[in-house]
Amino acid sequence: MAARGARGALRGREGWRIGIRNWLSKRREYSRSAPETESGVGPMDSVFTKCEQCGQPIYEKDLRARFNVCPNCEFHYPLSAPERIRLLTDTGSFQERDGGIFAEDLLGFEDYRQRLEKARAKTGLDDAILSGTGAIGGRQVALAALDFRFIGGSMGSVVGERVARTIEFAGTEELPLIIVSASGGARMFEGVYSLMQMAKTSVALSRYVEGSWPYVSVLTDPTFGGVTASFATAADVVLAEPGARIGFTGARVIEQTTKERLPESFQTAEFQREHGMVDRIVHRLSLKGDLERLLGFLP
Amino acid sequence: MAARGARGALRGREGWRIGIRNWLSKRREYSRSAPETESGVGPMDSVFTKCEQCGQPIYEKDLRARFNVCPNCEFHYPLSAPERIRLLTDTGSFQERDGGIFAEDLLGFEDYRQRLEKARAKTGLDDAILSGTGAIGGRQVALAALDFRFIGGSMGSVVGERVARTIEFAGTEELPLIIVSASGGARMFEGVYSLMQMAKTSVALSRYVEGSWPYVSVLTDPTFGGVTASFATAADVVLAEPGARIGFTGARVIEQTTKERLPESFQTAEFQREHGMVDRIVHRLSLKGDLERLLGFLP
Amino acid sequence: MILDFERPIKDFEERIAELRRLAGPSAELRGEISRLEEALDAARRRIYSNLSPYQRVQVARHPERPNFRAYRDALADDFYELSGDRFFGDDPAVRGGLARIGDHNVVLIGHDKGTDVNSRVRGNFGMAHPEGYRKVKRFYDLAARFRLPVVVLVDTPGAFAGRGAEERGQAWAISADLMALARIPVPVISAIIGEGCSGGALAMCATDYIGMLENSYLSVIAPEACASIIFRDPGRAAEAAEALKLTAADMKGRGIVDEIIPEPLGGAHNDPDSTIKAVGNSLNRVLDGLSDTDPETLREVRYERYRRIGAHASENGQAG
Amino acid sequence: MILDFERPIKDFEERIAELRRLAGPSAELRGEISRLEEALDAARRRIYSNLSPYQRVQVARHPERPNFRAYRDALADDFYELSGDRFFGDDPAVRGGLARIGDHNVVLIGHDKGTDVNSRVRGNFGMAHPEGYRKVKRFYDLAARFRLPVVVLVDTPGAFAGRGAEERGQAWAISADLMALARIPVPVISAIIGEGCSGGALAMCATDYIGMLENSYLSVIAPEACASIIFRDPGRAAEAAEALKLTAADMKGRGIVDEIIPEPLGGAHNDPDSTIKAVGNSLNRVLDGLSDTDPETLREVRYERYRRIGAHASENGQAG
Ligand SMILES: [Zn+2]
Ligand SMILES: [Zn+2]
Repeated sequence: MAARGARGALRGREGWRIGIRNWLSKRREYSRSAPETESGVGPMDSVFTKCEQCGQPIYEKDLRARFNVCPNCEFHYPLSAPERIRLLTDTGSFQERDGGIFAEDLLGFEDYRQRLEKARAKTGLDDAILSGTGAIGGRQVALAALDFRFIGGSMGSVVGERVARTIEFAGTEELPLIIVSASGGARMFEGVYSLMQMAKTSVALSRYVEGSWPYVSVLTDPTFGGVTASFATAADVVLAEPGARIGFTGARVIEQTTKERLPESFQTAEFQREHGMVDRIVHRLSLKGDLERLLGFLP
Repeated sequence: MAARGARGALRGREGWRIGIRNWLSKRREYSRSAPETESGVGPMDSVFTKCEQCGQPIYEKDLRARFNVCPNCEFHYPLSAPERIRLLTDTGSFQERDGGIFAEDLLGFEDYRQRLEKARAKTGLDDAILSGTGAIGGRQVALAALDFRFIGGSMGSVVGERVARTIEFAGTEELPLIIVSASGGARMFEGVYSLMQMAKTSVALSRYVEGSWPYVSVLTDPTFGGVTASFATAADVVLAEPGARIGFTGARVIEQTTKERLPESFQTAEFQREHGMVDRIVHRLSLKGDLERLLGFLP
Repeated sequence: MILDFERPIKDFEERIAELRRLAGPSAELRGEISRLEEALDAARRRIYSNLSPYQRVQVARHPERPNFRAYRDALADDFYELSGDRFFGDDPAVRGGLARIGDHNVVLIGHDKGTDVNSRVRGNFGMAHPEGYRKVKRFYDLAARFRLPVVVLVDTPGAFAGRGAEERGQAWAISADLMALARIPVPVISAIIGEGCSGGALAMCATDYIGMLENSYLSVIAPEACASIIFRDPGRAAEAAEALKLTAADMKGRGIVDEIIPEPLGGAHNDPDSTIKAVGNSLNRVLDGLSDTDPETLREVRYERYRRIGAHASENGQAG
Repeated sequence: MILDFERPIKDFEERIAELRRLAGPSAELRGEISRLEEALDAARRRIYSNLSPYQRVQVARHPERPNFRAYRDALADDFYELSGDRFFGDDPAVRGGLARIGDHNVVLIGHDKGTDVNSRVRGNFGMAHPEGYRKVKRFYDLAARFRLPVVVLVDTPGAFAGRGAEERGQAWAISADLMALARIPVPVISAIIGEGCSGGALAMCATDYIGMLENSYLSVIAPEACASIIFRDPGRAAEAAEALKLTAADMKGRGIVDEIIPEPLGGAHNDPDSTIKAVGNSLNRVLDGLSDTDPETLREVRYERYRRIGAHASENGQAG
């Protein structure tokens, strides 16, 4: 029951085809249960909230302390890019790079500007990504994290550009590369510019992998469309968070087009691991430790 | 019905697990309908034979003229290595290489020597392979053809050695490489030496493909086991004859071990094309023309 | 099949045909006819020079529009099709093989939308599964190994959205194509001959040169899907097509594609031969131009080309 | 589980145990006991120094024989398992990942026969599907990319013979592994810890160094299958095992493998720890020895090694 309820919610968060309004509205469900972060979500008015997965009450501070993982059922709620970086990097080691790049509304797409302003105000970010360098267990890495709260983590020109710059920086500085994805896919408001970010990040990556430093991709809920179909899956090692929905086209669209009812497990991280697409399912609170272990083996 | 009858026969010719005695007995069915060749099959005692596929009478000379393809139902009967080379190479252009290499019975395996002598006498070949250089539509190539009549075309040390030498010669002389397979798989009588021919041909091939000359593999009925699992499938282009049975383990063994009834089409060339393993099904009488076309595009 | 905006033209044509029947020797009728013919011609020009983006999308999807098979048969002196991904299957939604185009031996690849109901269904209307993209990857590798240029004819409504496609890693397959395209050491050129929709198109057109037929389109998403998502109303597809700036003119203007290949008046389906010829000339010209470029330069230029594209600006105002 | 030829030893052990219960202080009984213990020891030696090839095959298949998991847990300071072929699935019949063995970061791969009914079934008794060989191919490529040596623990009755395996190209997958092994620019070493049967084993042991446990076997075919084919009688498996010359001693004698790793008296299952330790020492020694060899030398030597093997002679008598 709870599962189905959550599934219903998850469905809404699957893939660019389902759309940004949708994600945003869904996102608000989280903001209820999401903790206060440096990243601009306003302070909580309530002291505790109800887990949409297990229905148990959770104290905001507990959820916060566990980086949005339910203490009761271990459900992984979306995590903002700043919190993700706080989770992964050694304290004080992160230095942002490539800030101050902003999307231009070159297509003049209906209310794109307003959406951008809203998202910037809400998240305190320039766009749906935070990137730079940091240390993970003392090992210097280049890393980027996408932020689902910013227009569904959709990949527009800024996301593409900052991902590409992060990859290039990792290559020239001979650093391991870590990218944490959370994205509905392409950013329709930028039309073909959004599509072309798949090519941009791929050319950058194809040069990086000519070197011998590792690229680890972490897929979180949700990762779909143009992000999955470019840099997020072209990694040496692909990790995923439990229960995360991952795929190219969202389940709802597939059900609409093929009239086929899809199983509960469809496109979960566990499903993708079963199908050989993902190396490991890693609990959020183990992720830093896993990355330290992994990097310990690699150049 | 005819199909099932033929299938029964085909079943008997599938893969090393089913065995050599079996192939030999089956082979005799062909020798009835197989034409006289330079390769040592004795003269026909009957003027015509009955097609095991369509049941129609066929004149030996017609069958001979069509390289063992039934004029009535187009069923492809096994073709000896010498006939295969006559089919593919420009008249008078073939020059055998690496003759005079003979199998040694290093394991002292029960009646291996006798089997070898029988096979040599019957086929006039040193072993289950004929290899050398020739011209195909004026284009010089290195080529090898396996001969199913020789202990089921099984890959022993001589087959492995001559395949490896042909590959190496193609590499040093910068020639395209064509290998026509017809084999039940490994030659058990040579034990681990037979197994190791898979590694031998693979190392040779892995060096050849560092160059930029094409390797075309032609799979004929039957091709199984160690041959399919090494050089025969590691080609730039894989062609197969209609109806040829191709796979790793023969259908009969699979039915015995898994107790599952397999479809008629299982492991046919058409099945392998459907499953993405083979590029094209090519009628025997079009094979030379196809190779000429194909080589025309390639370095 | 007649598109709505083609209706007035069809009416004209029918009236002229009718008059012809009546005409006979009568002089003034013949005058009437020629006047109508001029009007028809004017109408054609007016309508086709003012097609809306969504109307162009409809032309791009026109069932009689020449497709991969027509180009292959007309432009390739010989075509030796290869098939299979060597992992799971062969996807008829994309086809490819060795071909001779003009003086060039190439690897020719394209989406196959088919020509009749059977072949359309068999080709899944040009929507490929992972097997298809993995077959394409095999073709890219083959071209690299034998130093053969790659020519791609793009015509797809997008990668297929289905259960099997997701189970077998649709996103992984497309990503692998993009990675292969990025480093392939030979010229890779494409022509968008109809629909160029989503990652399913990009996996086959992120190339060194992109030609685009006048009425074809390139988009991150189908206008209908965009409308139902953004406007919550599939009926507003025309607006979405407008907003997405997906026409050949937009692409050329924004420096995404290199050339607009003009179509005959009335669209490619009104004169397939001249359209195919125009595309052929473009491909041959580009192949001639690129054939001597060394691999490193090709990769370098390709890198810069796709690295550059973006709609963003840095704080200091200069483009990122 | 007790193998037939182990029976007399078991009887001895039981009698000794029984006597111990009766014994108490009595001197002559203690004398009897120690005599029996000597006899037991002698019997052990006699039986285990004269194991027939087929008896060794049975020891190699012993359910309590230490398997991949035991070696992994004992020899790897840390093991980070990776999974998936990126095409179709993840095959639990073969496992692999990043591991630290001694001073070496390596890619560790092995057949997983499992430890109980569930894990044995899940690992399909060590018989891999194409997904498994393609996962292994991914590991080979990963090792090449990061210049990590590869350590393989071989223990398989062969590649799986089944419908799905054939449908997804079992032969193609094995062939791709052999091709990858041939050119991998890092040291690749293997230890045959149990069964090394058919192409399914070779795809993972055509390496720069092959160690082989005393009672493990390497064969082109399982003795039972060989017997039913050649002798038309599966019951003659023992003869087939004899004829196939599949023991570690045969392999060492014929220069196919580099080292016989001795097992404790009674076989590996009688003392897993010392067996695993012995294998570990061998692997570490070999890794130390190869770690500085440059890629070209590795490939050259590997080429010569496998290019050489064969049971044939040229007319002029010299080996081919
Ligand atoms: Zn909960
Ligand atoms: Zn017939």
